[in-house]
Amino acid sequence: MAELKKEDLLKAYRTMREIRDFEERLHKEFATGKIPGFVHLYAGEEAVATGVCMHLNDEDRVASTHRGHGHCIAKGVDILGMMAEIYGKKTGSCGGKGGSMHIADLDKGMLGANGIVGAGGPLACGAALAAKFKGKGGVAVVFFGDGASNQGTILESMNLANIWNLPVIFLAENNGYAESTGVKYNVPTPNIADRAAGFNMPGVTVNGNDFFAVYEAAGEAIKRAREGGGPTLLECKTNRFYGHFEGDAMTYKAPGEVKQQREECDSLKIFAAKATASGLVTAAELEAIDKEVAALIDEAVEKAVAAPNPTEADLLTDVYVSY
Amino acid sequence: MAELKKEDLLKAYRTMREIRDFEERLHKEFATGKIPGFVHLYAGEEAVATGVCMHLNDEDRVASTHRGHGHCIAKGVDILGMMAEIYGKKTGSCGGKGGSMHIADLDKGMLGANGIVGAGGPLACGAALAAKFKGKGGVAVVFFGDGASNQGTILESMNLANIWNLPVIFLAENNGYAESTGVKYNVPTPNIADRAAGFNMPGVTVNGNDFFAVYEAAGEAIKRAREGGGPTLLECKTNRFYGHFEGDAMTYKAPGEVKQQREECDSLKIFAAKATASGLVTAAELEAIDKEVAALIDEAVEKAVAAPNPTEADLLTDVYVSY
Amino acid sequence: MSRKISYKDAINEALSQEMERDGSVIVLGLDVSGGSGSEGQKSDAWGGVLGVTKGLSLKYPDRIIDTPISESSYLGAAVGAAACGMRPVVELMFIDFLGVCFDQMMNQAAKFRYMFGGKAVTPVTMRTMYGGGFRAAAQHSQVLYNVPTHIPGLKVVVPSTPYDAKGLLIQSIRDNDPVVFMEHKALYAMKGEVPEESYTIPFGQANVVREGKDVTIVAIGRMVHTAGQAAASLAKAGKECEIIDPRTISPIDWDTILKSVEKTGRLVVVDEANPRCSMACDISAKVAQDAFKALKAPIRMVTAPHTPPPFSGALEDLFIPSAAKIEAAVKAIL
Amino acid sequence: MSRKISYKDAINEALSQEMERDGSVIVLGLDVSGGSGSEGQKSDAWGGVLGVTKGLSLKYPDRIIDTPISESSYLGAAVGAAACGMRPVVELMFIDFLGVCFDQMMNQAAKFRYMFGGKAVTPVTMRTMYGGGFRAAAQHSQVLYNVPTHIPGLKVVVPSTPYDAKGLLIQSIRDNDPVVFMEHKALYAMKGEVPEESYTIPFGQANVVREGKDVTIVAIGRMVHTAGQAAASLAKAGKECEIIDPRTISPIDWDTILKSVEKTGRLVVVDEANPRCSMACDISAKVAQDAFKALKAPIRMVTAPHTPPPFSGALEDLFIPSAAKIEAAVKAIL
Ligand SMILES: Cc1ncc(C[n+]2csc(CCOP(=O)(O)OP(=O)(O)O)c2C)c(N)n1
Ligand SMILES: Cc1ncc(C[n+]2csc(CCOP(=O)(O)OP(=O)(O)O)c2C)c(N)n1
Ligand SMILES: [Mg+2]
Ligand SMILES: [Mg+2]
Repeated sequence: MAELKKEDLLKAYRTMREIRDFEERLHKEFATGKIPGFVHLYAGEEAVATGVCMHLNDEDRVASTHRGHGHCIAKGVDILGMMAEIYGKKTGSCGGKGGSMHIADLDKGMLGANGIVGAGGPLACGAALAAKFKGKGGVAVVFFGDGASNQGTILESMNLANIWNLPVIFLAENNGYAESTGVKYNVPTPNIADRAAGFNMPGVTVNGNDFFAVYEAAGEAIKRAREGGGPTLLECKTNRFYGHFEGDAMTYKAPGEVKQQREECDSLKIFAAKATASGLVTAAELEAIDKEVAALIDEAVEKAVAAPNPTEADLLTDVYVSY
Repeated sequence: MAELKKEDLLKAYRTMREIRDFEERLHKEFATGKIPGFVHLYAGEEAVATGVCMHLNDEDRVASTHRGHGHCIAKGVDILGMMAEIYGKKTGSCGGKGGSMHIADLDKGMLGANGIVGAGGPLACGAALAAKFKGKGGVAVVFFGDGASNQGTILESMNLANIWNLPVIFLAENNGYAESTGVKYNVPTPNIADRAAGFNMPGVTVNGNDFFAVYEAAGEAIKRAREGGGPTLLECKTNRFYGHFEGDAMTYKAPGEVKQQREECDSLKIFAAKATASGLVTAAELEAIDKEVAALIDEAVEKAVAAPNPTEADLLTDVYVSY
Repeated sequence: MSRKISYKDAINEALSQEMERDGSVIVLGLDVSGGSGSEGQKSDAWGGVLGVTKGLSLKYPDRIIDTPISESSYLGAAVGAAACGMRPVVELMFIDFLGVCFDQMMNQAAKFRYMFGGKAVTPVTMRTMYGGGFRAAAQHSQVLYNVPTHIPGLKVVVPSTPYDAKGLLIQSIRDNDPVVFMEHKALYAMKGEVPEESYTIPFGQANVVREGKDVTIVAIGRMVHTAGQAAASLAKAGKECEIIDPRTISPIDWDTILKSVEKTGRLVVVDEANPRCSMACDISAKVAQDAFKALKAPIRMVTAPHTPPPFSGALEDLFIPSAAKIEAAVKAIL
Repeated sequence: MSRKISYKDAINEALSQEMERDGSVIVLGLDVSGGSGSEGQKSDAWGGVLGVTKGLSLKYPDRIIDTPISESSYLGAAVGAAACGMRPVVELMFIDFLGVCFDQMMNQAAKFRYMFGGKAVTPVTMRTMYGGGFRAAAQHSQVLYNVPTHIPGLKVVVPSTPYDAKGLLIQSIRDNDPVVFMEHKALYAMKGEVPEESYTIPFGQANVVREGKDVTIVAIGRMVHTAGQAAASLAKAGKECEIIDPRTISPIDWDTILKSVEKTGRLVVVDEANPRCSMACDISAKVAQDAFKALKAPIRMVTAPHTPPPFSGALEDLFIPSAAKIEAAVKAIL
């Protein structure tokens, strides 16, 4: 925790709290039927996006997944715009055209949530290639799940990143499940990181529920990448607290599995305990953040609900720059 | 060499000689302009196809590559039909519709040469799955090159084969080049077999110019597969004596590179030396085979040249079983 | 035959009956059983993402096979297994994912028979979901059935009712050619009469859903119902539409379409897809070539616009062809 | 402008001039330099499989980038780099390989701008070879330009001459949208007048290759020349064909096509592709919808049959649309 200052800790906590509350609130709102489409919640995995993105600036790029809200928030995408987008409103980050699975903000270096499992691998390689040409030490991170680790695009991209010595971090978010299928079925080695050696890159596995573990490992990988040391495969073992998507009854999880994870592996609880124990921040300071974030999320939902829909004039725009 | 009997040795030699002569002859005939299309010669790599296919019967399936003549011959596809096919004749293995890149003979378990690099991986998994359902110990082999080892389909298939415990052998034919690109550029680890561990399967590298080394390693892998022990990645390091395809000037090879390989790594010479040294076969016996094969190839070319073209009536048939 | 079941259950029943009848039928796909390798319910936890194969893994535990997210490999494995004597039914969850596995469909399954001079038989059925209405945005709402239709060697089936879904799926499984079987996700809940016993519907036989003399409407998949609404409304104004549901678009029943246009002299094609190089174009072009003399008015195509599917419901409702747009197209040429 | 160079050299020159002008232009693809990691000539050993990029890696050693055989990754990397400020020209060796990388084209490059509400700019040019005549069989001879044309967000360019190849490629590289640039492998050797200086040809402007009053022939890519032969022969019989080369098929210059049909009253569309859901259908359908009143005869499509491309030259010559077939189609509607 050495290098983290008080403000860093408060920032990290705020980000994680924003993600958690954003997702918990969506879970509730989804149940009311007002949120359209497929919604995949990131609750439980906050430490991963936060621990990684704390090292990134707006010039660094992130390629995300269908479960992208956490990455977006951690990368600094405006929460009001995100909420409005998920509600399909004209004021949304993508004008209501993208929705939960396609939130992007290129100015923030967020290359987009992605509805195609594994698609981020090649895109991150491209972002890293662009960074290399720019020559300012920029990096790219591709988040992908345990399930996605079997998609050819991800595997190919690890090789490509290595042979081109690209500044990419392959960030495997191993939450134990791909939809209803357990990682034990899909991945035959103990760790996804075990694949790294075959592509001649470092492979590291950490506890993805512990912000500090993620922060440290990601920091090393990102530093190496910035310095021209090439790609890393970093696996973060974590849990998701909700179904694959909203509406999933999770019968494939053991009775009590989520309850136990919430008790023992809650990234926010783990963070709060360690951070306050360090003496750098107080419980009261964290609570103050909780309140601010709660208000922010309330505001986001209120504004999203009140915002106008896109209209017929919007249907045909934004397909091409010119046609 | 323990388990190989005299007739096995003669058979292996005949197969290798057939492949070599078939290819050398095609090289000559291509220069006359009478052979259409893209032709990729297998000369130099004979020990690989032969060492593997000696263990297979007609129920075992092979998925091949664009460089498929050797696999076809080793798997027992009729040489007259192959030659006629390469000439685009009606009497060809595929009635002239497939050509060099698509020779197949399903009755012989040859699932086809393939113009798409890496496509054989999934197909072999399917053949192995079918064999598993059949329950008679059948196996499938996918041949693929060093270049193909980077195609997502191959990488995915290794994982699939492992988690389904399929009787598949991933046979990497590492001839040092993917078209003009050296394997050192494309594959960042010393061996392609180094990728096996990431998919939890044995990975073995052997001298692919030595029939006996291939035969032994393939035998083990195939035995394990037949017995339900799952897939293996077997890499055979070898050389191709001609260009990527006919017409390639091979400027990417060092001066003398092929010459040296022909002198030091010729699979037929190595075989002949070892086989005669074993005392099981004599040089005269091998020479007799040489003559028979030469006559066979002459016959194949003569018949192919004389054979009729397919006609307009053939154009529209064989698209569907029924439509 | 008064039993009514849903489109989804009709598909499930077809699979179940074929698996019962023929041990070489296997089902492969993401979570088609569900729960493999999980800590909780290890079998039948999902039955596919929308539950279409629910229950099958309990009946045929070894033949309902969960796959990793490796579409090229598992779809290609189905193709390879088909060429080696099995009759796989492989699920590509959404047709939008075609991009990660198209080669095994277009260059392998489709071409084996021709490339190999007629020697291969590849009886693989590729089930997949298509279409809009779920607010599933640009990568989960596409139609794309024109893409496999373009490829010689593939057959393409687009059922619009529970009855057709069952009969056409059984035919697909028994068929000896590779079949792409397109299920509209917004039709799964639709109920209709479906016989309990097994039956097949031959490919290449269109269904004349409604007879009429004024205009021919050819509509595909879910659009058959949207066209029906338009026709009902037009009927009130005394206009009689003939609605043709091709049911299979490769092969397609040109005879029925051409004969209808010869009768009505007018054609509207309704296709949920994007317009360019679409089935709407395909059908229009065929009629403009082979029934030109019968045409009394321009052909009209009603399709989605040339944009990706938008997320917002406000936009998606404008994106998907509506009954009002079909009605307007009909009126424009009457 | 009397210098004559080949179609292939015109492409090479366009790349070279754009790389000279703009440091953000990079070229990626299999062996586009050639020789990387080899024992012999380590740079410029190939210049692409048919030598189109030959010489460029000597001039721009860091910007001509050899790739592993991982089309999804490297094509997707080009897309990602384009979204991050580069102007990549990525080569998919043959369009037939679309099946291993289609997702990055159709769901990523094509859709970024729309999905992200207009914020993305993805100036990637995807060069690829298509078409028959090389006896390259079913997996190396397809046309398939209808597939990207169907996808909103992509532009599709099909040059038929060296002059167009150069001007359209420079335009593609400078264009801010993703472009699929289709090169006919059998045109590489064709020579024609090409200015040395840099120039662009705007998208969506058809070329009236030959004027005539009796029939409009719309032909694409290499078929423009085949149609020209047919027209020359018909001219001897006193029939005047107007030949239109759309040059870009998305966007496509409907105005020029529709106006021509309004003049001639007759349309033949020549498309080297398979027939179903093809560009032939697309153009026919548009005309049957928007210029119906002008039509004096059925529209005719001349395409390949609904079979994969055969290997044998004896069959391939029958497979590819010929001047004789075009002539017959014209005569049938005159
Ligand atoms: C190419 C592709 N295949 C399948 C899907 C359907 N799908 C969406 S998410 C998902 C599971 C992903 O699992 P994992 O990578 O572990 O990510 P997680 O959902 O656990 O975050 C699947 C199969 C898809 N969107 N894209
Ligand atoms: C998907 C795909 N990409 C590219 C090609 C073009 N191509 C044909 S062979 C080849 C090189 C293959 O190299 P390798 O796998 O090492 O096999 P080798 O030719 O050495 O036997 C390439 C790039 C192809 N046929 N298919
Ligand atoms: Mg997961
Ligand atoms: Mg090789």
